[in-house]
Amino acid sequence: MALLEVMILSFGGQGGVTAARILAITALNEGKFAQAIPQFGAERRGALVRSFLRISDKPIRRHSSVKNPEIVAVFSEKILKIAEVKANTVIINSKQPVLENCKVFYVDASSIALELNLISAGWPIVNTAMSGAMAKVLGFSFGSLKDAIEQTFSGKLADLNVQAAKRAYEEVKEWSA
Amino acid sequence: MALLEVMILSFGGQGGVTAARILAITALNEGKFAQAIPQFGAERRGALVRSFLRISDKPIRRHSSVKNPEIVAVFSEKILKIAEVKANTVIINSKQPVLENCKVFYVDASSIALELNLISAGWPIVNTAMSGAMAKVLGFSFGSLKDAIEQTFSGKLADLNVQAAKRAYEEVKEWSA
Amino acid sequence: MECMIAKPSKGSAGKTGLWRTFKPIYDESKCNNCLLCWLYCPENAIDVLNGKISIDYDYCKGCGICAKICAKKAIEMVREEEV
Amino acid sequence: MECMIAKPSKGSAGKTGLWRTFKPIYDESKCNNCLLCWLYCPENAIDVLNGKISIDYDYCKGCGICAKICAKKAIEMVREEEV
Amino acid sequence: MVVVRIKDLPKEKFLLPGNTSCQGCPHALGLKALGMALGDDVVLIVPAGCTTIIAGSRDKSAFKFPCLHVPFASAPAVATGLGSAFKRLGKKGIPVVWMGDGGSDIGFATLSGACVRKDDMIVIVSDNEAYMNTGIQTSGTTFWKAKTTTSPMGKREEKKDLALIMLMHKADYVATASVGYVQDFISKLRKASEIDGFRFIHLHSPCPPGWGFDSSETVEIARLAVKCGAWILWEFDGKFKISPISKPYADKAKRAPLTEYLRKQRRFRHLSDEDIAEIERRIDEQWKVILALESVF
Amino acid sequence: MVVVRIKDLPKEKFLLPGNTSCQGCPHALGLKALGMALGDDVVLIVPAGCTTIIAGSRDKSAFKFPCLHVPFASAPAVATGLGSAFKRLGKKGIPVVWMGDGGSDIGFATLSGACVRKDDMIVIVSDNEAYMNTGIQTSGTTFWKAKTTTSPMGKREEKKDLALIMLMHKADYVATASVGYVQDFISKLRKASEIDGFRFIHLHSPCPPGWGFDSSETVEIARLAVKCGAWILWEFDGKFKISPISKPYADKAKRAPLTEYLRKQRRFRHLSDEDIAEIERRIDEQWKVILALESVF
Amino acid sequence: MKKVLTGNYAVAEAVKMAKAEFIAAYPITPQTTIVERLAEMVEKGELNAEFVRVESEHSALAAVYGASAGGLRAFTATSSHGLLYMYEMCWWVANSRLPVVMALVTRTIGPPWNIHTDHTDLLTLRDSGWILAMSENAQEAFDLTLIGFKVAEQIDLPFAVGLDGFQVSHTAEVVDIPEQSEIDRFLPERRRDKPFVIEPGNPITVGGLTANECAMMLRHDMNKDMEKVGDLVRNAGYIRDYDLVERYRLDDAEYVVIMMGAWCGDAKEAIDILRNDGVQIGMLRLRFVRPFPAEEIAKLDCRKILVVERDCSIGKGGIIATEVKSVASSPVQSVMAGLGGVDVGVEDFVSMFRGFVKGELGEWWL
Amino acid sequence: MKKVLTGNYAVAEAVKMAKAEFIAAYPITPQTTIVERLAEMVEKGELNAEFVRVESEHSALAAVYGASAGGLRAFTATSSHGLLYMYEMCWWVANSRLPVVMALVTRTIGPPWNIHTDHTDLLTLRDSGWILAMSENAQEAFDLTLIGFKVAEQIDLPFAVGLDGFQVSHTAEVVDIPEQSEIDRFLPERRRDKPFVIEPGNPITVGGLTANECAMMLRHDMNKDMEKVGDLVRNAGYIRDYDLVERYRLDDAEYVVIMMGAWCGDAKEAIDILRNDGVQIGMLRLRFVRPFPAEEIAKLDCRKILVVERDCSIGKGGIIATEVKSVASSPVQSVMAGLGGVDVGVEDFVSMFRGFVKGELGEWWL
Ligand SMILES: Cc1ncc(C[n+]2csc(CCOP(=O)(O)OP(=O)(O)O)c2C)c(N)n1
Ligand SMILES: Cc1ncc(C[n+]2csc(CCOP(=O)(O)OP(=O)(O)O)c2C)c(N)n1
Ligand code: SF4
Ligand code: SF4
Ligand code: SF4
Ligand code: SF4
Repeated sequence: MALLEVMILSFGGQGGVTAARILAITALNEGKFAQAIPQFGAERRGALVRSFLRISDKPIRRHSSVKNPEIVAVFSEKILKIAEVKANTVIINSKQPVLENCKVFYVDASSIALELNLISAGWPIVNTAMSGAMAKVLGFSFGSLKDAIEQTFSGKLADLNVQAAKRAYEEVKEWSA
Repeated sequence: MALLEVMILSFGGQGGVTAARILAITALNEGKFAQAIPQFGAERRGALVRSFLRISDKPIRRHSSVKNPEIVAVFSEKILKIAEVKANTVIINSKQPVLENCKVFYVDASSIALELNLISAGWPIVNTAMSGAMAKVLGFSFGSLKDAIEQTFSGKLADLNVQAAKRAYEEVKEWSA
Repeated sequence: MECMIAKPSKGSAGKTGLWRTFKPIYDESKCNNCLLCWLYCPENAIDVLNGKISIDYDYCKGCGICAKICAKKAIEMVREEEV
Repeated sequence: MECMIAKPSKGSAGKTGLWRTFKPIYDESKCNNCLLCWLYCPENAIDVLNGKISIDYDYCKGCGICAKICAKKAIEMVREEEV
Repeated sequence: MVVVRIKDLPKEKFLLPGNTSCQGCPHALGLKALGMALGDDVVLIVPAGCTTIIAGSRDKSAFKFPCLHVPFASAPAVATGLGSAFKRLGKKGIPVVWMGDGGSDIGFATLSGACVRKDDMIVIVSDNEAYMNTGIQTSGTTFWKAKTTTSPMGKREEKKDLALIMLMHKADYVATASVGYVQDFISKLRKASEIDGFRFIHLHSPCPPGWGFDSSETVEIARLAVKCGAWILWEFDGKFKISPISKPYADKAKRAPLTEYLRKQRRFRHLSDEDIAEIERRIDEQWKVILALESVF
Repeated sequence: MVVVRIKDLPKEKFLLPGNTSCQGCPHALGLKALGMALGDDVVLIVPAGCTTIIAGSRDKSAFKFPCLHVPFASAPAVATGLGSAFKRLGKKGIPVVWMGDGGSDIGFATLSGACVRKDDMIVIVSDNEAYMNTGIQTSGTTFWKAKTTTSPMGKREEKKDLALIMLMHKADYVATASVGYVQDFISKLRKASEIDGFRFIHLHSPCPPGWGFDSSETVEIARLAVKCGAWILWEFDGKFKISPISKPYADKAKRAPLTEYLRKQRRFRHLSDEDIAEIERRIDEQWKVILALESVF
Repeated sequence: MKKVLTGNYAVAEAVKMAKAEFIAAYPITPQTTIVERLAEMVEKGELNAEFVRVESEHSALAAVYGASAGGLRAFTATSSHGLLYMYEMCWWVANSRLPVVMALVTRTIGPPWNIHTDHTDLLTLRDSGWILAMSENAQEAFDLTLIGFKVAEQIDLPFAVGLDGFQVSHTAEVVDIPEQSEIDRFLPERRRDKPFVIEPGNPITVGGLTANECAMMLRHDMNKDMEKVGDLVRNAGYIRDYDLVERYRLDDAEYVVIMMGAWCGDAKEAIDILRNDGVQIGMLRLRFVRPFPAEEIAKLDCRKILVVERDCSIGKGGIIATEVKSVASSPVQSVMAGLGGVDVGVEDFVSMFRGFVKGELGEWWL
Repeated sequence: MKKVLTGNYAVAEAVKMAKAEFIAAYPITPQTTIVERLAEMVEKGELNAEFVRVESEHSALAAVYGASAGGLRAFTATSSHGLLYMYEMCWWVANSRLPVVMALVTRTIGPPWNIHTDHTDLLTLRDSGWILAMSENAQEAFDLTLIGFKVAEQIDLPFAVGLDGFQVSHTAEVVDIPEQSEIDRFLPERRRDKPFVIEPGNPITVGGLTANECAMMLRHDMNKDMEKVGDLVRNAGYIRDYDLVERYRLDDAEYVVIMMGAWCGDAKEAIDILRNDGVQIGMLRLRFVRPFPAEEIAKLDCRKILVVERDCSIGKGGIIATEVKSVASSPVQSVMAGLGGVDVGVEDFVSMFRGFVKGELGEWWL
């Protein structure tokens, strides 16, 4: 795999940064090199956050921000109202494919999170579900992802998050324009 | 006058620095250039203090310390016990010429100060008397010195110090080896 | 230098109404006009017009303080449709 | 580095006895051995030997505290001969 | 103590909506109250902290106050200079330092110096009991046993009592206040503005993300702190007085159960019963001191 | 309060004669007492000040203590680190910070921080009420109306009450002391050394050149300050107690006339009768506070 | 073992493996997560050290100074305004020749408040006597921290490890972590008696007044000892080999770029692109600014040198360029870019380097 | 009128004649007498200003920052550790572009504690955006302080006037003091609204978060404006003419010495002595380090240049030499001397310069 650049769009509190981190570990588990980059700046709960993920077969040298991601993951449909999403492939937390002019993968991560009671301060925590969907799209094995999640969470929380990821890994659907 | 370099040796509290300052003003009053340099460092009352005076017809450019003074003024005979005094000319606060191998001027500045009640914390303040003797040796007019003292002290203190300087200006004696 | 100077602007962080998960809904009929919600809204997103309050949804972040402080329960927090 | 390190030394400022204008003179006969002078000498220039005090004139700066604190007036400050 | 009525408060906004403060932010509440209390007289001096972010960015300010950003440790000294300029140039206005508790850690010498000089300013320490802007680290005023990212097992030292310390500095005006009692805070700000010299207000500011409670509960938590006696409202304006709101809680029987306050916060979730008993003991002691001070000062 | 008898005091010298202190130097008196009280246990940490000079120069030290020179504002923090090293490496000894009042101005945040953390050290502020090493400039603790080179008309602000402020910091041990009462100081140092944590002593240190009195009068002036009630000796070791020496002066009638203290000093020569009356009023007030504290703490 | 770690966590990991005994630090973005992680390690017993929650950076380094003077292996970390606030202590520690290690997460100096990378803060230390390293990525941040302890304790000079704010500090990357046993072999316990030790019953006084000549000789000796650092780094005996510089496609380079920090990775990709076009360009990456790799630069024999840097000495220009010019034998061009954290990526470097080769490049990359 | 004044009193006199409105400073040897004199002037009503007895240098410059942001003409003074302690504020003031004037009495940085001159402290400001002047004597200290206010207020950059500790600060010399009316013509009242003014009722926020590009542009603009300072100094319209450099016996010089500060007087005497022996030697004295007089140095056309300086950037060498080398077209030799206040006098310079001419001079003058 040559260098692949991914952008995650999420609201503060949704766990976009953690998702990038989990996927980087997943990539490492798959024998790849990876970078997870949080939004550089002062986040406030609720505001739009951009995080990045780079994956490659070779060590990744660049440290600048990702400008033209090949894949964009969108953690909430609402984000489409405030941010322009331009990429070949979009992975979105949604019941329907709500985009055009690109390859779209969609999964109802919010429902998965709510059903598993992954909620904080009123928000469904969709990051592991979205990680599941993204891992699938990126072609990673579920085992690698599971391990990454277990490195990130512990105890019961790990279980729940693995479940969420598993469901999304399986439920994510592709829709092409 | 080419550059003339003078060193003043005094104990902290005797006013060696002030004497240098007064003589620098006197020199200015005489149309000359001058520099008064205090000991560079942390003085403590009672310790030996070295101050310097430079006088010249031309602006004085150097700012290094005086290493080979032509004239040394010694504010207390006791200083001879702890410091080596080497110069062509020595001006000393003493009843007798107590040195050899150089031109010596001596004046009993302590008695002058005590008689005029110029005392602080048990010490006779000999600086103006010594300034008088030094001004005489340096060939300055008493008027120039008087003005310098009056710029330095005010009121009754100025009067007393002028008197001390005047007496020393007149009483200083030369003794040559 | 100018770029180091900022001037008073509503929405210095953008339309912060987007941050909401829950939305305060005001029921005028229950309101006794105490204005506690107005006083305690940290966002300053509540206005008082002719003694009645009105919530500026462009900026209200949905913190829920207004609903909680209201003794008359005239404000209710309702989940925003989509998250 | 060594030159940044100093070791305990009497007379770190030299023979500070030279600083004196007045000299404390001890009259053993008046002394009641209270050792207040020893306790209050800021220079630590008073030693106690067999219950008697002795002043180290190499370092005594002649501050006069010992004379003042002595209730028996067993120490007197006397002008040094030459100033 | 002048009573402040809600209806009489000005409607003009000095903290503008749509700023970067988190949901339920106590600083936002406090800054809003500051605008209501003193309005156009305020010139804000803000050292690093959450308020730096709240103030806005690029060309957009969240304040209708003039506001000068300053280094973390410097705010009261900057106010000294700025106040001097106002006086010399005949401008009416009060330098108001708005700092977090972190600002009063690193800047405590600065604060103390300005107070000792009795320089003309109002200093408000909006105390959310940790360094929030950098992500919830322990500060001098962090509550005993509270968890932070630098005290993951709970803080071992006691909360620094800023207001009493400033009282012993002989500040011209000292008060404690709480974002749970905005009218009391406004009344104290107004009182402070009528006094000359160095005026200090220690404002209790519960922070939802920092303390771990829901954003809707900022006011409730703040009030519980007062009701359980852990935060005592008082004022010194030449005379030391426990504020009417806190007065009843001098009587221990009237206090809300301490657990009600503590159990609502994630940072205290690990407390043992002994810990809680110890906190209660300390609260009782604090009341003794405050009551004694009321009798002397 | 353990009584210290002169005859029992050790004869070993930790401050060596022939150092650079001025005649009649209060720091010298205090440092000597420190050696008598704690001897080999002491590791000195000295920020900039007269003591920097007194400590000696080149290869000659005036101390038989180990001594680390440190930047002006840093001393208590250095002690924190040093104390940690002693503990880890199993060395018995106490980091003792010896600072001037200037050190407690610029370093007040450092001092406050170490105290709030209850770090293990003894801090002694030897207070000669001005920055002497740089030539008598006003400090936070300079006495009201005293003349200094930066306050040539007399200081306008009140003396900062360090000890009470540290008391409100909840230091583990706080005391005031005076170079006029060396035995009391030694006794307090020994008490402090038996307590763990942060211990603070505010030592009153009249300075002959700085205050303008004859070098023979250091002890007398120090005692007059206590006798006229202007300097109150007290101790807090869990319990607040006025020290026996000061106790009688709670009764105003027993106090020495204030003028006796003031008139001996050049820095006060310009005081008017009203000034003196005002000082007296403030002393009375201070006593009220101290007596009240005795009843609470 | 390979792990995904941010630069900051990599540093914390290195400090743990170095068995640091004393840590005092004050939070500041983007350094904070180092401190948080270390606090956690200490509280959880993963690291047997004291962690002090100081009230300022001045006190952070003061406490570290005290601990180091008492014989402990001590560490701190800071950034930008934090560094400026402890600046006096930085000089004090260096002149005291204590082997302290500090992580410096680079960040722009305000106002305006700005938390993004810029190398001005690190460079304010360049006269002080600190060894100054600048890492390109999390792996180097990890390695240089460990090498830092070793070299600092060998030569008795403090060691600062720079890492770009966010770009390295907060970017999680794959880092190869050695076994603890390897580290233990590499890094023995600190010698407690060097350069001096303050302890009860050992009555030495350190740092007091001395002869002027001594103050001068101290600086002279520090400068001389700094010259030995290159060899110490090269012969450190670490798991991986390190040098003061990295040479990237330099052998036949007619055009040489000199840079330091995280963006060098982007620049290397740009160099690869130009190489594909046949441009003989390479990079001399400064892994250390102090000691300054003067010889390595002087030896460069090429058509021209381009210094790209994230700083500006107001009234003089690029700081590194000035230093490079003072020793280079080939012509040097200076470009200041990326100040205030402005993002400069591969595409930027491609056009910057093309402009350089063509001689069409200005002094500022705005 | 001619007066005998120490350098410090000359500075205080200049501040008085400049009608400074706000002064905050903290004592430190050898700066203290400036502060004492100003305090006296203010208390005696000779100067209508506020004098604040701050509790630290950080607060001194913070208070001055506040006063200047409020529109006042403000002044402070410090030295060595005082400068390091206010270092954060120095950067803040510069980036804020406030026309503050500071006297910096140079002093060696400890440990060991040392109160004597050395130029390392002043040079720590060289990146920050302060205009940096260094006077040779009390007269220049006086003149440059006045010029400082004028230039700072014209270009909105802070201005530091350096003077050597003791050698200038405490040496009483003959100083020519102009009439107040002359000064008033030269220096108008400060414009209150430049670069901004913080005042009640004017709701601007200054110094907050901005775009990264803005932080970069700020530094770019400062650098650009710094380039204008040379002209402003030359055209200041002061009683005496000033330039960034002084040229001493330079016209036909084959050997050029570059130095700054008080010892240049001694060096000039040494030059006269060598000239008497027929050696064509002269001096380019740096009266300013920032802006760096690059053009003046680049223009030097001589056999070789000798830079003599009282500082050392550990791990790189002479700071001024590095900068001179970066722009000079003639070969440059560097000598570090007089650090820690070591006295270097006429005789030393004579033999140093002879060694230089003969090519027998080492890098350190110990
Ligand atoms: C000298 C310096 N050190 C550290 C920082 C980093 N810093 C910025 S804000 C902050 C914490 C602020 O905490 P607090 O004052 O309690 O305010 P809050 O964020 O909680 O409102 C810190 C440590 C800084 N800006 N400057
Ligand atoms: C950062 C810094 N600022 C200023 C100084 C200069 N300085 C040295 S000692 C001193 C005053 C000391 O006063 P104090 O602490 O009261 O001690 P004293 O000399 O009276 O014993 C000052 C201002 C310094 N060394 N460092
Ligand atoms: S929910 Fe919060 S922000 Fe919205 S109006 Fe209510 S109090 Fe204000
Ligand atoms: S005069 Fe002073 S120094 Fe001398 S012995 Fe007496 S107390 Fe000690
Ligand atoms: S962290 Fe707390 S104090 Fe800071 S902005 Fe958020 S709610 Fe306010
Ligand atoms: S000035 Fe005072 S405190 Fe300082 S050494 Fe002299 S007597 Fe002691």
